[in-house]
Amino acid sequence: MQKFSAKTVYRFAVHNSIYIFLFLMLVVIVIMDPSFLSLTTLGIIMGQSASKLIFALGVAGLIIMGGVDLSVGRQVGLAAVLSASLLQAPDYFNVIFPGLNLPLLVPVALAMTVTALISFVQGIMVSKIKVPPFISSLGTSLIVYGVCCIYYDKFAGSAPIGGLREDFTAVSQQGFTVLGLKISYLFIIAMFCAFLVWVIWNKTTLGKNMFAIGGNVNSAKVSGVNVSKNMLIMYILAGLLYGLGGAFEGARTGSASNVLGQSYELDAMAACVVGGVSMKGGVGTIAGVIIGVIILQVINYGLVFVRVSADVQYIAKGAIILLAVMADAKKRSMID
Amino acid sequence: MQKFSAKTVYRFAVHNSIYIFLFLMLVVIVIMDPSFLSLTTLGIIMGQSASKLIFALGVAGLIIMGGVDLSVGRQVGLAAVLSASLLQAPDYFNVIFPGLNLPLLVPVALAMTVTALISFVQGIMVSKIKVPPFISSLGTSLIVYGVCCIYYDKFAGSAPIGGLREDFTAVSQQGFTVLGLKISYLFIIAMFCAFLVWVIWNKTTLGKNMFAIGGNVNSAKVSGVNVSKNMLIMYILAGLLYGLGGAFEGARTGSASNVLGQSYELDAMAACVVGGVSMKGGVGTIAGVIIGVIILQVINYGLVFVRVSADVQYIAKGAIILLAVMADAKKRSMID
Amino acid sequence: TQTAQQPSESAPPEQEQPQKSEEPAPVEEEPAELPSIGMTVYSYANTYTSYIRKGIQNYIAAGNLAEIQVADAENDAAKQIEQIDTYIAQGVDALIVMPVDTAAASTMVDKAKAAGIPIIFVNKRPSVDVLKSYDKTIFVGLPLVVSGEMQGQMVVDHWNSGKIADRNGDGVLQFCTVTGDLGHPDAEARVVGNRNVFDASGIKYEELDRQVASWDTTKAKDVSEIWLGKWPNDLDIIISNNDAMALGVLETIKQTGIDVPVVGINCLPQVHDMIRSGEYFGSVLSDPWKQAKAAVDLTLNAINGKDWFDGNEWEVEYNAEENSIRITDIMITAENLHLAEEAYKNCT
Amino acid sequence: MTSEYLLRMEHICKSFGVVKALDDVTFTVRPGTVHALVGENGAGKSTLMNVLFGIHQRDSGEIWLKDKTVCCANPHDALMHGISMVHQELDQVSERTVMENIWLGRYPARLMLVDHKKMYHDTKKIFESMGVDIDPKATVKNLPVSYRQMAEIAKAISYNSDIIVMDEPTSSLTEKEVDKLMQLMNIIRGQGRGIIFITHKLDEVKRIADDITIMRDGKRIWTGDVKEYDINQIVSLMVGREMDNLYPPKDNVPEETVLEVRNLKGMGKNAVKDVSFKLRKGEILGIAGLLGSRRTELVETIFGLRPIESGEILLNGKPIVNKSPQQAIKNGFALVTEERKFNGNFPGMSVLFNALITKFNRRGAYRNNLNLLSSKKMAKDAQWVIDTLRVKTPGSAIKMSKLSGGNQQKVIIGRWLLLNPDILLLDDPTRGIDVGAKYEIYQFIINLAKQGKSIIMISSDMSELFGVADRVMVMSNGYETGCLDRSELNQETIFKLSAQRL
Ligand SMILES: Nc1ncnc2c1ncn2[C@@H]1O[C@H](COP(=O)(O)OP(=O)(O)OP(=O)(O)O)[C@@H](O)[C@H]1O
Ligand SMILES: Nc1ncnc2c1ncn2[C@@H]1O[C@H](COP(=O)(O)OP(=O)(O)OP(=O)(O)O)[C@@H](O)[C@H]1O
Ligand SMILES: [Mg+2]
Ligand SMILES: [Mg+2]
Repeated sequence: MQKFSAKTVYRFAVHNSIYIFLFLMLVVIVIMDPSFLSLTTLGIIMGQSASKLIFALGVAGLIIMGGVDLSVGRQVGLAAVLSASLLQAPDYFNVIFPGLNLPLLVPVALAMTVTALISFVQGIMVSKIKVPPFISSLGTSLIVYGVCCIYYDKFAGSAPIGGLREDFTAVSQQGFTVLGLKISYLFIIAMFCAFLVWVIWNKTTLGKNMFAIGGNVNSAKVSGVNVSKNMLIMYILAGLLYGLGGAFEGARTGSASNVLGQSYELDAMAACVVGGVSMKGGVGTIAGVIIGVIILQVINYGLVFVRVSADVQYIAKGAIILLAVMADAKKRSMID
Repeated sequence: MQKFSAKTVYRFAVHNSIYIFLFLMLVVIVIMDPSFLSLTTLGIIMGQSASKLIFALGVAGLIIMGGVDLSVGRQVGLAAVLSASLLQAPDYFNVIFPGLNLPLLVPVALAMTVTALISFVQGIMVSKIKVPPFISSLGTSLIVYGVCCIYYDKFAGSAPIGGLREDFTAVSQQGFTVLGLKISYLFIIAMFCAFLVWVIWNKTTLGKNMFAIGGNVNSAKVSGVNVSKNMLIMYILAGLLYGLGGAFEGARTGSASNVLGQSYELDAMAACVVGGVSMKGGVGTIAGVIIGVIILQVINYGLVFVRVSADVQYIAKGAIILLAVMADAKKRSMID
Repeated sequence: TQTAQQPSESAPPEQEQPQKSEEPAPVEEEPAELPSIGMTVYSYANTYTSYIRKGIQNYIAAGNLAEIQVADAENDAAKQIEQIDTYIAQGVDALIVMPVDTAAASTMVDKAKAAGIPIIFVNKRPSVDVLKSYDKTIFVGLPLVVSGEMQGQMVVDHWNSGKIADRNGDGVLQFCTVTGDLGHPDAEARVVGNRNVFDASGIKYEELDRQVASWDTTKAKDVSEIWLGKWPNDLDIIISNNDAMALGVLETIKQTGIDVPVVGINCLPQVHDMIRSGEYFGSVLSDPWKQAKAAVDLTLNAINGKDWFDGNEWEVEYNAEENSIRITDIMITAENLHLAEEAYKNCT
Repeated sequence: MTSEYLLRMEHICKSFGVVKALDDVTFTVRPGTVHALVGENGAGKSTLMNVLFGIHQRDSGEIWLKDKTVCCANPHDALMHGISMVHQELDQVSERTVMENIWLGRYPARLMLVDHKKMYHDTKKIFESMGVDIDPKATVKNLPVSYRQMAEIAKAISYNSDIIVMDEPTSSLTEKEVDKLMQLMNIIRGQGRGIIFITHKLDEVKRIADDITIMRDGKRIWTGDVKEYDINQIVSLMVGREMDNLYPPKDNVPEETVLEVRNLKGMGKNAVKDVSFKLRKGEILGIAGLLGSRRTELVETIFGLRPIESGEILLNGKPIVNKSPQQAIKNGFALVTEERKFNGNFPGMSVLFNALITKFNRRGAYRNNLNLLSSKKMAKDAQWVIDTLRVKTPGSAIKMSKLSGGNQQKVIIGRWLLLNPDILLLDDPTRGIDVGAKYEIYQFIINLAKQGKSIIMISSDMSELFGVADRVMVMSNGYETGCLDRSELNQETIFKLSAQRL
C-alpha cells in the first residue's frame, strides 16, 4: 500500500510535470527575491503575456496541422505599423495621415484583414501547391517585411510611429482592478480569444478536421475532410489573430517600427512546444498553449527581476526551456 | 509523335525544374546587367557559398533525420569567436591572448571540438530524452549565445576580434587561379566536405540509417538500428561542420563578433529545402543541397548586383524562393 | 584593466551628504545602501553601444557609485518595455535606457513618471515633447544627422584636397554606401547627413549603389565584394554607416588589392591602427566615455534630487530646447587619433 | 538437457495500464515446426510476440532460447539472438528502395562502405527463392501493398534466424503468394528452424501448422497438435462459444442497377486501364485479382482519390464525377481503404475521434442548440460503433494506437457505417480480423445489402468472395477480364481470368 501510493504520487508528478515545473520555477524566484510574490507581478505578467498568447494561439493551430509559421513576427510587425500609422493622435508632431479620425476598430480590422490575407495566400501555397510550410512562411516573411519596410519608409519616413491615440493605447495599457489585481483590457481580449479558439478546436468540425489533418493527412483525405479548405480556414484564423495581437502590441509599446515583431515566431512556437503542442502535428491543447506562454513570460520577467545579467539570462532561459520540455518528454515516454 | 515529344520536353522540364529555374534566374540577371556574366562573378559566388555550403551540409543530415536545428547560427558564431580569438596576429593592437602562436589547425580543431560537443549534447537530448529538435536546438542556441557573449565580453571586451593572422584569413580569402577563375581554398575545403558527406550519406551504413531514421524511425528500430547512436554521430558530424565553417567564416570576414552567424540557420535550412530536402525527413541529396546553396547565393548576389533596393530585395528574395520551391513541388505532385 | 585609476575627478555624490530625507533618519542603519539602477540597451550585438554600456558599468564600478543591472532588449521594443516594467516592479531608483524605438519613449516615460523615478535616455534621442513631458528625464547623445554630416564633410574636404583620388579621372566622386538596418533612424540620418553636405559643397558626385548590411561585418564584406568586382576602377570611396561594417569592406579591399578608401563612423578601437597606418581613411567619433559619464552623473543627481548639472565636469553642452546633453562629434584621421584613443580607453 | 524446444516463454504477464494484455501465458516452439498462434482480435498475440522481440518489456515471466535464458531488451538484441519477425503493421521506410529496407540494420560492407552490388544480388536471390519478381531497386512507396508484404517476409527470412515470427503475413496476399509462402515455410521447417505463424485464416493454419496455441483475452487456452481439432472446434475455442458457420446465410436479393462504370481509365502509368461493370441495388460485388492487378486503384478512382482520364461513371443512370472523396461521400459512396496505417488510421487520436471523423463533416452532425459539437451525441455514436462491431477497448477516449490491429480495423469500418452509405467500397475489409468478427462483418454487409445498399468488396481471400459475393469481377493488370455470377464461381476460372492480361 505504501509503495502504491508513492508510485501514485510519482505518476501524478510526471503527468502534471509542466505545472509542477512552473510552480518550482516560481518558488525559486521567490526564494531569490521574495518581493516577486505580489499582485503587481501577477498583473504585469498577465499584461505582458496577453499579446503573446494571441500569437501563440494562431500559430498553434498551424503546428497542430503539421506546419510551422516563420512569418508570425513579420506579420505582427506589419499589423502594428499599419494600425499605428492610422491611429495617431491628431496633435502629435509627426502625424502621418493628418486629419484622419477613424473609429478605433477600423484600423485594427484593416490590419487583421491584411494579415488574414497574407496567411490565406500562405495557406494556398501550402495546401494547394504543396509548398512546405517552412519555405512558404519563410518566403512570405521576407516579402511581408519588404512591404512593411516600404510602407514604413514611404509614409512614416522610416521614423518610429509614435503619438498613438489614447483610446488605442488604453486597450493594451489600461484596465481595471479586481481585488488589487490590475487586469488589462488586452488580457481580457486574449482570454476571449483563447476561449474562442478552444471552442473551435474542441467543439467544431473545423477543429476536428485540424487534428485529423495533423494526425494523418491521408486518412483525413479519405475520410472526406476537405483538407485544403480546412487548412485555409485555419490559416485565415491564424492571420486574424496575428493582426489583432499585432495591432495591440504596437499600442502596448506606444509606437511601432519595422523591427517590431522580429523573431516573435520563435517565442510563439517555443511557447506552444513547451506547452505540449507537437511539431509532428496532431497534438495540442489550449491549456498547454496558455501554460507555455506563461512559462516563457515568467522566465523573461523573473530573470530580470532577480537581476540575472543579460548574458547569463540567455543561458538561464535556454536551460529552463530545455528542462521544462524534458520533464514533458518524460511524461510522454511514460504514457506510451 | 509530335505530341509525345512535347510531353517529353514538359516532363523533362518539370523534373529538372530547379536547374531550369536557376538558369532562368541567371538569364534574367544577365539581361538586366550583362556584366554579371564574368569569371569574377563566378569566383565571388563560389567564394561566398563555400562556408554556407559547409553549414548546410551539416544541418541537412539533421533535417533528413526528421529534425531541425535552430542553433546553427549561434554555433557558427561561437566557433568564429573562439578561433579568431586564438588566431590573432601578435602585432595587432588588441591581442586577446598575447604571445600565443598556435599552429593554424589547433584553434580550428578546438572550435570544431566545441561545436561537436554542443551538437552532441543536443543529440543526447533529442535521441535519448526525446526533446523535440525544435526546442532542444532553440534552447541550445540561447545557451550557446549566452556563453559566446560572456566569452566575447570577458576576453574581447565586447569588441570585434580583428587582426587575424594572415595564414588564417588566407584560407578563406586567398586561392589559386585556373583559367582566369579565382578559386579560394575554402571552396576546395567545402567541396571536399560535400564529397565526404556524399560518401557518408550514400555509401555508408550511417548514411543509410540516417535515411531510415528520417523515413520511418519505427522501422529502423525494429530492424535493429541503434537509433540514438546513429543520431548522435550525425549530430557530431553536423557540429564538426558548423565549427569548421564557422572558424573560416570569421577568417573570411577578417573579424569575428558575437553577431556573426545570427540567423544563419534559416539560410542554411532554406537552402536545404529549396534543394529538395524534405522537412518531413527521409528525403534529400547532396546535389540538391549544393544547388540550394547556390540558388540562395545567386539571389543574394544577383539582387545586389542589379542594384535592387534593400526593401525590394526582401520581396524579390522571398518571391524567388517561393517560386523555386513551387516549381519543385509541381514535380513532386506530378503523377508518373 | 585601466579603469581603476581614473574617475577621481567626480566623487561619488551620495558620499557627500546623506541629505535626501527630511524626516528623522534612523541613525544606526549606516552602510548606506547604494542606489539601484536598471539599464536596458537595445542590443548586446551592437558594438558601439557596447562601449557606452561598458563605459557606464566601468564608471559605476570604479567609484562604487551604484548597483547597476543591465538587460538586453534584443532589438525588440516590446521586450524593452517589459524590462522597464520589471525594473519598476523590482523597485529600482532610476532607469537608463538606450531605446530600441525612440517613439516608444513616451510609454517608458509615462511608466517612469508613474513610479516617480528618473529615466535617462542615451544614444538615440526621443522626440522633444517626450523629453519635456517629465522633469526627471533627459537625453545624452547627439542629434542624429550630425555624424553623417561630419562624415560627409570629411569626404568633401579630402576630395577637394585631392587626398581622395579620382580613380577614373572623370571629375565625379563615385561612391557606394553601405548602410545599417533598413528603417534604422541612425542609418537613415547618416545617409541624409552625407547627402546634405555633398549638396551644399557643390561637388559632382554619383552614388553608384547603396546597400543595407544591417551593421553586420560579414554582410558588408559580401556586398563590397560585389561592388569591387563590378566597379574595380570607378569607385572613389566607400562610405560606411559605421566602423563595424567598414571593417568588412576593408577586408575585401585587403583581399582584392583594389585600393579604395573607406570612411566610417564611431572610430572604434579596431580601426585606430588602420587609421594610423593610412589603411583606413577616417572615421567620426562620438565619445562613448563622455556619454557614459554624463549618463551616470545625471542619473545619480536625479536620484538624489539634486540639480541635473550638480558637480558637472563633463565637457558637453546642454541644449535646453531639446532637453539634451549634446556630445560633440569629431572627425578623426591619423592626425588627431589620440582623441579617439582617449575616448575609448575607459570603455573596454 | 538437450534442447527439446527452440523457444520457451513461461508465465509471461504484461499489462498496459489497466489492460491485462498477457496473463500468465506459456508458449513454446519445437525445432522444425510451424507453430500457429491464433485468437480473437486483441487476444494478445501481437503483444506476446512483441515481448519476445523486445519491443515491449514483460512485467514478469521468463524466456528461454534453446537452453539459455534471455531477455531481449530491444529488437536488436532479439535479432542477435536469432529471432526475426514480420510485423503485423507494414512499417517500412517508404521513401527508400526495397533492398535498403531488407538489409536495414545490417548492410553488407566492404572497406567500411556499403556494398550495393552484393546487396542487390542477395536481394535478387532471396526473391528468386521465394518465386516473386520485385525489383530490389524499386522505391517501396511505389509498390502495391502485397509486394511490400512479400518484401517484409523476405527480410525476415534473410536473417536466417532460428525462429521466424510472422504476425499475419498473409493478410494482403492472394492465393498464389500464399502458396509460395507455404512452400517457403516448408523449406524453413525442413532446416530445423521454427516458425511462429499468426493468422486469422484458419485454413492456412490447417494447411501448414504442426502445433497450435489458442489465446483468448490474454490467456492461453490450449496448445497442442493442429490435427486434434477441426476448424470449427478451433473457432469455438477461440471465441469461447459455438460457431457452426464461417459465413452467414446469404439472403439479399439484388435489384435494379444503381452504378455503372464504363471503360474507366485512370490517369498515369500505374492506373486502371479499362474497367466496365454494373452494380445493382442490394448486391455484393466481389473483385478478385492477383497482386498488382490494380483493384485498389479502381476503388480509389471511383472514390475520387485518383483522377480519371476517360470513361464514365453512372449513378442511377446519371453520369457523375467524383473529383474528391467529399464529393464521393455526398454521392453516397464510402471507402474502407486497404492500408489503414497509410490512409485509414489516426493513431494518435482517440477511438471516438477515429470512429466519428467522417460524420463530423456531415452538415449538422452532432450539433447541440448552439450549433457546436455535442459530447453526448458524439459519445452515443462512438458507443454504437464499439457495440455493433464489438470493438475490444477500455473506452472510447483511449488512443487508437493502443488497440489491437483488428480492433482498429473495426473502428474504421464503423466510421463508414455511421454514414449509412448507398455504395460501400471495401478494400480487403477483413484484413487482420478474427473469424468471429469476420462473421459479424459479413452479416453486416449482407444486412446492408438487404436494406438496398450496394457493396463492392475487394478480397485476397477467395473463399470469402465465394461466401458473400453475388458476383465476382476479376481484374488483371488494370483490365477487367470477366465477371462471374455466383453460380459460375470456381477457383480455376478466376485464376485463368486474373492471368489473362499479364
Ligand atoms: N501499446 C499499447 N498500449 C495499451 N494497450 C495495448 C497496447 N498494445 C496492445 N494493447 C492492448 O493489448 C491487448 C492485446 O493486443 P494485441 O495487439 O496483442 O492483440 P492481437 O491478438 O494481436 O490482436 P489482432 O488480431 O487484432 O492483431 C489489446 O486489448 C490491446 O488493446
Ligand atoms: N513488379 C512491380 N514493381 C513495381 N510496381 C508494381 C509491380 N507490379 C505492380 N506494381 C504496381 O502496383 C500497383 C497496383 O497495386 P494495387 O494495390 O492496385 O494492386 P491490388 O490489385 O490492389 O493488389 P493487392 O490486393 O495486393 O493490393 C500499380 O501501381 C502497379 O504499377
Ligand atoms: Mg496483432
Ligand atoms: Mg491493393
